[in-house]
Amino acid sequence: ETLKFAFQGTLNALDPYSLNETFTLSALGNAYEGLTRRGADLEIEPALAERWEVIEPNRWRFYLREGVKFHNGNDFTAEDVAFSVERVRSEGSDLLTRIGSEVTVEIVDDHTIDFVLPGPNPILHYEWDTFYIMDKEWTEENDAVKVTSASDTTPNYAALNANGTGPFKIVSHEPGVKTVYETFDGWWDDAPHNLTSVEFTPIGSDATRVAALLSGELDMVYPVPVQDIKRVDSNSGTRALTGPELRTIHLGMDQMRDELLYSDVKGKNPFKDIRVRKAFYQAIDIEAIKAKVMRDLATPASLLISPFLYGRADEFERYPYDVDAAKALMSEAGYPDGFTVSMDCPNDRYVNDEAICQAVAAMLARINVKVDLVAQPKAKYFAKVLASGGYDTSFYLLGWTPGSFDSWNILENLVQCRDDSGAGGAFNLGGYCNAEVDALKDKILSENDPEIRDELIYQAYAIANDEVSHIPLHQQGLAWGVSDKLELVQRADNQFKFRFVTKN
Amino acid sequence: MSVLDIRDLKVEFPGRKSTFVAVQGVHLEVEAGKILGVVGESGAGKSTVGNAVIGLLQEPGRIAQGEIRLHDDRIDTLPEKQKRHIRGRKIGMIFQDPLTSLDPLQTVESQLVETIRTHLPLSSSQARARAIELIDAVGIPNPSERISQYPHQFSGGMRQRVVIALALCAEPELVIADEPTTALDVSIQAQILELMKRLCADRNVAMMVITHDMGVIADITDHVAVMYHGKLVEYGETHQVLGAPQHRYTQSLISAVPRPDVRVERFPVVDYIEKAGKPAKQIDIATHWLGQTRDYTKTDGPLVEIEDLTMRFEVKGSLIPSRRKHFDAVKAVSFDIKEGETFGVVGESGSGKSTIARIITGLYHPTAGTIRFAGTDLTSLTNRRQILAMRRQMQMIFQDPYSSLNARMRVRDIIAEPIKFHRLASSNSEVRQIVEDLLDHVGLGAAAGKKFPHEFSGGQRQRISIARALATRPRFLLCDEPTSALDVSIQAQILNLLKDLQDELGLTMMFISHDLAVIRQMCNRIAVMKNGELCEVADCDTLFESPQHDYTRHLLKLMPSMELLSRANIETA
Amino acid sequence: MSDVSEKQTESVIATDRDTGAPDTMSAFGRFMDSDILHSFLRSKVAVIAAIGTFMFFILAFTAPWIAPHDPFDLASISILDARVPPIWMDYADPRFLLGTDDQGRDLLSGIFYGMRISLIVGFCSVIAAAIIGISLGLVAGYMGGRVDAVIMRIADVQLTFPAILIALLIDGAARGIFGSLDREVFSFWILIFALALSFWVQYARTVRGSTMVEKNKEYVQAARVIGIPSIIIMVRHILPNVTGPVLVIATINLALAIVTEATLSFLGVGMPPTQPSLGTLIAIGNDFLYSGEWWIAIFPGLALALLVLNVNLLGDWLRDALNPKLR
Amino acid sequence: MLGFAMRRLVQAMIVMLVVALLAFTLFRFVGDPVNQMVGVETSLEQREALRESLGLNDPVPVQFWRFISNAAQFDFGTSYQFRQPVSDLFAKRIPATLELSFVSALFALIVGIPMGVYAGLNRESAVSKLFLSVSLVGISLPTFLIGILLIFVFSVNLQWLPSFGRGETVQIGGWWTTGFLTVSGLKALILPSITLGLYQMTLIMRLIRAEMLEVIRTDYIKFARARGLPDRLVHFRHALKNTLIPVITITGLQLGAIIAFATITETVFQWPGMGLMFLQAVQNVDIPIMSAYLLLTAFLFVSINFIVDILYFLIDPRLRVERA
Ligand SMILES: Nc1ncnc2c1ncn2[C@@H]1O[C@H](COP(=O)(O)OP(=O)(O)OP(=O)(O)O)[C@@H](O)[C@H]1O
Ligand SMILES: Nc1ncnc2c1ncn2[C@@H]1O[C@H](COP(=O)(O)OP(=O)(O)OP(=O)(O)O)[C@@H](O)[C@H]1O
Ligand SMILES: [Mg+2]
Ligand SMILES: [Mg+2]
Ligand code: NI
Repeated sequence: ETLKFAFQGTLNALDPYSLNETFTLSALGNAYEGLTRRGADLEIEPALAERWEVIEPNRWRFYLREGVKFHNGNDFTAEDVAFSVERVRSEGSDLLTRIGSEVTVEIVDDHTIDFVLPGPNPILHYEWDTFYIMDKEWTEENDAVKVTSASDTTPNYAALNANGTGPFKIVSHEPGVKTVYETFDGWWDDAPHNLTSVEFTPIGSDATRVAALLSGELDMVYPVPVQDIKRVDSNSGTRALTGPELRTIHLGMDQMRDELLYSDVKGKNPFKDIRVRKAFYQAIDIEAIKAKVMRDLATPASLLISPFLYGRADEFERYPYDVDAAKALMSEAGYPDGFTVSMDCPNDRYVNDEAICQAVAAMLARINVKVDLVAQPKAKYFAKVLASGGYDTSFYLLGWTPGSFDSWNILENLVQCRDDSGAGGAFNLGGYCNAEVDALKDKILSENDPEIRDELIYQAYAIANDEVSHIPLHQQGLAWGVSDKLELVQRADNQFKFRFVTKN
Repeated sequence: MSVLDIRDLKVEFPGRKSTFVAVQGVHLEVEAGKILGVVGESGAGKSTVGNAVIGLLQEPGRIAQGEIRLHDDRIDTLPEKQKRHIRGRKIGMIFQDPLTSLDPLQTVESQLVETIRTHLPLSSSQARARAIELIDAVGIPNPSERISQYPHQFSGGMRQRVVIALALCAEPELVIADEPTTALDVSIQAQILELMKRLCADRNVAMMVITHDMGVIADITDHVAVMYHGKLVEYGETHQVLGAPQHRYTQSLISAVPRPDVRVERFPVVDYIEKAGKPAKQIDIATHWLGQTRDYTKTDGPLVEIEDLTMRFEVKGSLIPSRRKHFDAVKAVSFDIKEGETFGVVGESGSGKSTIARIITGLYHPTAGTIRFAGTDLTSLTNRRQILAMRRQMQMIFQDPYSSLNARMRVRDIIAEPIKFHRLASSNSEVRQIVEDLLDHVGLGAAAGKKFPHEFSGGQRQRISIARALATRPRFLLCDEPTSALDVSIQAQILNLLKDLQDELGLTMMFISHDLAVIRQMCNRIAVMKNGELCEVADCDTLFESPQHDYTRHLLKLMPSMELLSRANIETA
Repeated sequence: MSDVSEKQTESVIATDRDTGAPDTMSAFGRFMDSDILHSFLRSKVAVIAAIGTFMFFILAFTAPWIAPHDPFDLASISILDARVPPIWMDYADPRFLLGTDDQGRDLLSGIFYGMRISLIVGFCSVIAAAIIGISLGLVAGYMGGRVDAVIMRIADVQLTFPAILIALLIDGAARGIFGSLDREVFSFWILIFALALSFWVQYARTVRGSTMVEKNKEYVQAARVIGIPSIIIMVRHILPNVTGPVLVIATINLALAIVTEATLSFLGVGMPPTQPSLGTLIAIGNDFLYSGEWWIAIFPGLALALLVLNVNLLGDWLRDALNPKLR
Repeated sequence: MLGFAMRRLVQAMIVMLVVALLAFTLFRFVGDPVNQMVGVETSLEQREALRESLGLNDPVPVQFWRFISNAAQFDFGTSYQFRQPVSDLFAKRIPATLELSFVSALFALIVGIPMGVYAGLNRESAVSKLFLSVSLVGISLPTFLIGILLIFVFSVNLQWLPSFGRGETVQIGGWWTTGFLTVSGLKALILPSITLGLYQMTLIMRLIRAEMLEVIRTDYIKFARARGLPDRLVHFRHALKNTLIPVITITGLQLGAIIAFATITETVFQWPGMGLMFLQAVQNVDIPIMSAYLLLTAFLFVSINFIVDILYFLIDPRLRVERA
C-alpha cells in the first residue's frame, strides 16, 4: 500500500545532522535510526543498541544489535557509531547538543562501544532517539564526512541521499516538492506496517492541506488547523486525531532593562515589579483562549513544561483569572491607568499565535494596558527578539519544547540569567534572573537520583512561579487529519513514524 | 430606372439641448451610367447625404424621415447584417477625409486584397494582381512596390487615390465619391476623372460626386444638385444649372469661382445669405488684433532660404543594410522666399510638397541641406529656446484638417491655445473674444467654439485649423492645401483675409495647392515640383503665360475648362 | 475688433443646437451646465455607482458614529463573543447583526472601520501610483531616446521587486531613519508608499506605449508647430488621449491594492492586527471557510467586491464621458 | 534593430546590477536567515559562527561584490534552506512555473480578447454586462480566497480536479518535466491556471473593451465597414489591432508577473514552481535564492519589455524608425 501524506513544512536536506528540527528529524527517522528509539508513548526503547548500562558513573556501555544492515547493504558496526559521534559534533552540525565534546568514545569490539563522560549525566541518552547513525564507508566514499552546512558552496552527497538502517529507504527526494520512501526489506525489526511506499508532499497552505485530505487525495495530513478539526471529523472517510503536544506557549516580559524599549513609561521598567507581572498574569483568561482561540485543543499550563515531562507539574496551579485583582495589583504598583507597551508576536510559528496575542491584547485592555501588537512572520520576529537583534522586545510570545524532554533544558534556556549578548539563558528573552534558580539548575544537571532531582526542579519552578518569571499559557494540541483507511500512532512529540501505520 | 433614389431625406443629430437638422427634404436620383454632381456650401450636408446612403452616419446622427432606395429596394431600413452585403459590393464609398480613412496599421496591399477577396471570388495572388492594377490605374507610380507600404508613407494625394481604388475595387454599381480629388494635382485629377467616366460608360455604374470644384462638375457630371443649409436649392442637368442658374445661391456661387485666366485683386465673394445677415465685412487690420505689433526684427535677405534640401525615408527596414530600401521624397531642392511674398508650390501629388513644409517647420529632420529662417540656420539650432522662438514665427496649416485637431479638445480651446501660450492676450476674457472673432472670420460663428472637432464637416474643420494657425499671428505661414475642402464662397472669404494680412502686415506665405486658379490669384512666385525635384521657379504671370518646363506646360494644359460656367455675374464683381 | 459675429454660417434649420448658457455665468452654473454632469445624470448606472461609492465613503468615515461597536477598542471586545454567526442563523447574538470574527469583533462595525483603512490606502496608493506612472510614462514616451531608456530601465528594476519586498524595504528604511516610529501614523504612509511604488510601472509603461503612438499623430505635430512647450503638449494633448487604459488599470488596481494591503499587514509592515482592514478581515476569514464560519470572509469580501464594482462602473462612465465622441 | 538589441543588452546588465545592489540592501530587512537554518537549541556562539561563515556580518558592499563576482560566473551559491546549488533548484522549478504561466496566459487571452471585443462592440448587451461584473467580483476577492473556493467546489465537493500539485509529470529531454502529457497533469493545471489567469483576463478584457469603444468610432473603421468587409475582419483585423498597444504592454507586464510572482496561486495549489520557492525563500530569508531569483526576474522583465517594444514596432509601422 502507498501512504500519501502532507505536512505544512518542507523536508530540506537529508543530512541527519544539519537541522535540529522536529519534522526533519521525524521524517529522517523513518530511514535512519539511533541507538535508541521512542515507542508509541515516547518511552525509550532499544534500537540499534540492544541494551546499555552505566558501568561506571562516568562510563556508559552500549551493546549494539548484530546483523543490522544499512540500505546499501553495508553492515552496521561500532565503527559506524564512533564515526557518527564524531560527525554529529563536528563543525557545521546542528545537533551538537546530542553529545558533548568532552565525551570520548571507545570501541570495545565490533558490537560494543563505550562512552566516557567528564562527569555523571543521567540524561545522556535522552535525545539519542534522534541521533541517527550513519554508515562510515558510505559517507566516506561519497565525500560527505563534513556535515552539510549552509555555508557550503558545493552540494553534499548526504544532503540529497540517505543511507540508514531504518524501515524505509528514501528513493527520491526533491526538496520542497516531494519525497518518496520505499519499504526496506532488510530491516532488522518486524514490520508492523503494511506499506510498500510512502509519498510525502509539503503543503504550506492550511486550507489546501485539509482539502487534499477531505477529497481523498491524501491519507494523512498534519497539522490540521484547530478550526477545521470538526470539519475533518464530520467528513465521511476522514477523522482528526488530536492530542496534547509538548510545546508550552508562554509570554515573557523584559525585566532587565531599566527602561522599556517600547512603552510610554519612561525612566523605569514596570515589568521589574512583580505586581505588574502578576497583574498581567491574572488579567489573562486562559479558559477563554482555550475555548475560543484554540477550540479546546490546548491544555492551560501552570509551568513552562508539559505535565507529561514533569511528574510534579500538577502541584502547581495557575494564578486565577481575576481582572479586579489584576487591577488592584496595577494600582498598587502605581499604574492605575495602565500604560502602553508593544508586544512582539510571530504570526506563522505556533498554532493561532497571532490570534492568541490579539486575545491577550484585548484582555490586557481591561486592566488599562494598551498593547501595541507587532505581529510578524517568524523570520522577522526571531531576527528582532533574539540575541542577534539585541533582544529587541519588551513583551513577547514564545513557545518551547525541551528537546531532551527534561526540565533542565527549560531552566537552562528559558529561566537562567543571561547577559545582553545572550550568554546564559539564551531564550530567556525577558532576562528574568534569580541566582538561586541558577544554582538549582546546576545541581539538577548532575543529580542522578530521580527523586531528589524532581525536588530540586520543584524548588526552581516554585521560585520562578512566585516571581512570575514568565506567564505560561498552554500546551498547544496536536491535530492530525487521517483517512479512515489508516491506523496509526500519534506521538506527543509530533513525530510521524510510518512503521506504526497500517492501511486497508 | 434609377439606381439610387433618395426621397425626402431628413437627417438629424440629436444633441443635448436641441436637435440639429443637417439635411432636410432632399430628393435625389442617380441613374445607371450617369454622374450626379453635388455642390454646395461647406457644411450644407452633402457628406451627410452620402453617409446616410451607405448607412454610416456618425453617431448620434439618424435618418429622421424619408427613404433611400437602391434599385427600388429600400436600404435605409435594412438590418446591419444585410447592409454589409450592399456596402462595397453594390455601393462604393469614398469618404471625404482620405487621410483618416485608411487603417494605419495595415499595408495598402492588405486593405485592398481583403476588400477584393471579400467581394470577388479571387485567390489571394489574383487579388494582389488586381490590387496592383488598381493602384496603377489611379496613377500611383511604381505600384508593385508602393502597394506594400503603409498609409503614413503615402502623400495626401496618394492616400486619396488609394481610397478611390478601395471604393472601386469590387466593381460596385453605385459609387459615392465625397470630394475625391481635393488633394490631387490636375494631371492626376484628370486621370481619375477619366477613370470614373470610363467606369460609368463601360460598366454602367451610377455615380454621385460631391465636390467644390466647379471644373470637375462641368467636366464630368450629367446632373447637378446644389445644396444650401441642408436643403436642395437647385437640381437639374449640368449644363442647365451651370449655364443658367435659377437660384440666387447658385448664381453667386458660380460667380465666385476663381478664374485661372486673369489675375484679379480680390476673390469675388458670395453675396447670397439666407435669413437676415450681413455679408462678411472687410477686416480693418490697423485696429484688429491680428494686426498688432509683432516682436521680430526685419531681415534684409530672403525670409526663408532653402538649400539642397534632401529628405530620404527608409521604406523597408532590415538588419542587413544592403536590404534596406530608401525613398528620396525631396531631392536637393533649393529656393528662397522673400519677406512679404506668397510663394506658391504646385506639383504632382507625392512630389514632396508637404514634406518640404514639414521640414521647414521642424517636424522632419532633413537628411541633408540647410534651411535658413530670417538668417538663422534652423537645422543647426540646438538651443530649445531659440527653436521655440523660431517656431512661433512660423505656422502651418496642415493638409489634413481633421487629424491635426485634437479630438478631445473643444474648438475654442484649440484656437485659444496658441494665444495663451504665446501670451498674445492679456486676460482670459480677451482670449475668448479673440477666439470668437477668429471663428467669425473663418465663417464658423462663435457658437462653434463649444463643439468638438468631430461635430464638424470637412470644410468646417479646415477652417478651424486655419483659425488656429492665424491665432499665433505668424510671420510666415505655410499653407498646405488650405482651402481644398472649402466651397468657393468660403474659400474666397478666407483667401481674401489672407491677402489682407499679407498686404497690411507683410505676412509671408508658402502656399501649396493644386488649384491653379487659386495659385494664380494668390501667389507672387511659384515653384513647380515633380518627383521630389524642383522643375522651375518663376513669377506668377511668367509661369502662367510662358511656362518653361515641360511638366508645367502639361499641368497648365490640363486645367479644367470652365466654359460651361455662366460668367454672367463675374464681370459685375 | 471687426464685428462679423452676426454673420451666420451655421446651418441652422430647425433649432439652434447650442443655445446653451453664455460664458459669463458662474462657475457653478457652468458646472451645472457641463456636458460631464449632463452625461452623468443621464447615465443611470453612473448615478447608482456614484451613490454606491459615496455610500462606502460615508460609511467608512462616519464609522465611529454609526457603527454599533468600536472593533478597534480592545477593551470593548471580548474573545468570548468570537465567531458568533449572523443574526438570522442559530446561536446568533442580537448585538451582532452580521456576526463576529475570531476575536469577537462585530463584523458589521469591523467592515465599516476596516473600510476606512482600505479606502484610504487603496485610493491614495492608486492615485499616487497613477500620478507617478503617468508622468514618467508621458515623459518617456514623448522624449524617447535616453530619457526613455533610463525611465524604462528604472521601471524594469521596479518590476523585479514584488510589493512584499518593497514594503519590507521601505518599512526597514523608515525604521532606520526615524527610529522606532509611531506605527499608527507611519504604517499608513508605508503602505501607501509601498503600494504606489509597486504599481506605478503599469501606468508608466501603458502611457508610454500609447504616447509613442500618439506623438506621431498630426494633432501633436500641429501643437508642436504652434510652439507649445513639450510639457503642455504632454499634459493637454497627449494625456487626454491616453487616459482610456489608465482608467481601466486604475479601477482594477484598486481591488488589488486593497487586497495587497492585507498581505503586507500580514508581513508585519502595515496596520497592526488589532486594527484589521477590509482585506485583513477577508484574510482572517479565509481560515474559517471550511469550518463553517463563512461569514467572516464573505461579508467583507462582498463589501470589497461591491466597492470595486461601483468604482469600476464609475470609471467606465468617466472614460466614456471624457471622450467627446462617446457622449 | 541589432543596435537596439545590443543597447538593450547593456541596459539589462545595468538593470541587473542595480537590482542586485538593491536586493542586498533589502535583505537586512527581511529577517535573519540564521534562525531559520538551525534548530532552536543551537547555541548563540554557533549561530554567530554560522553568520560569520556565511559572510552575513560583512558590510553590504562586500557581500554585494562577492555575489556579483560569483554571479558573473553563473554561480549563485547554495540555498540556505535546501543546501543545494541555487541553479539546480531553478532548473527543477522553471518547467512547472512556465507551464502554469503559459496555460493561464492562454486562458486569459483566449477568454479575455474575444470577450473584450464583444463587450466593446455590444456595450449594452446583457451578456457583456454580466461577464464584466462577474469578472470584477472575481478579481476583487483575493487570489487565495478564489483558489480556496475553487478547491472547495471542484476538489472537495465534486472531486473532479486535484487540489494540489502537478499530477503526474513526464520527463522530456534532460531536465524538462511536463504535465501536458498525462491526464492528471492536465487536470492539475485547470484550477491553478484559472485562479492565476482571472486577474489578467479581467484586465485584458476591460482594456480591450475600453479601447474598442474608441477605435470603432474612428474613420478607418467606418471606411472598413463602407467597404463591406465582414465583421470578423473589421473587428479583429482592423479594430482589435488598433487597440493592441496598451494591451500588449499590460499583457507583457502581467506575463512577467505571473512567471515571476505567481506566489499566492502556487502556494494555494502547492504548485512546485518558482513562485512557491520564492515565497519560501522570503519566509526563510534564503538570501542566495532570493538574490538569484531577483536577478532572474530582472532579466525576465527586461526581456519581456524588450519583446514588447519590438512588438510595438511590428504592430505599428508608424513607430518604426523613419530616418535613414
Ligand atoms: N457628429 C455630428 N454632430 C453634430 N453635428 C454634425 C455632426 N456631423 C456633422 N454635423 C453637422 O452637420 C452639418 C453637415 O455636415 P456635412 O459633413 O454633411 O457637410 P458637407 O456639406 O459635407 O460640408 P463640407 O463641404 O464642408 O464637407 C454640418 O453643419 C456639421 O456641423
Ligand atoms: N513617412 C514616410 N515614409 C516613407 N515615405 C514617405 C513618408 N512620408 C512621405 N513619403 C513619401 O514622400 C513622397 C512625398 O510626399 P509628400 O507628402 O511630401 O507629397 P506631396 O507633394 O505633399 O503630395 P500630395 O499633393 O499628394 O499631398 C511621397 O511619395 C510619399 O510616399
Ligand atoms: Mg463634407
Ligand atoms: Mg501633401
Ligand atoms: Ni474682428
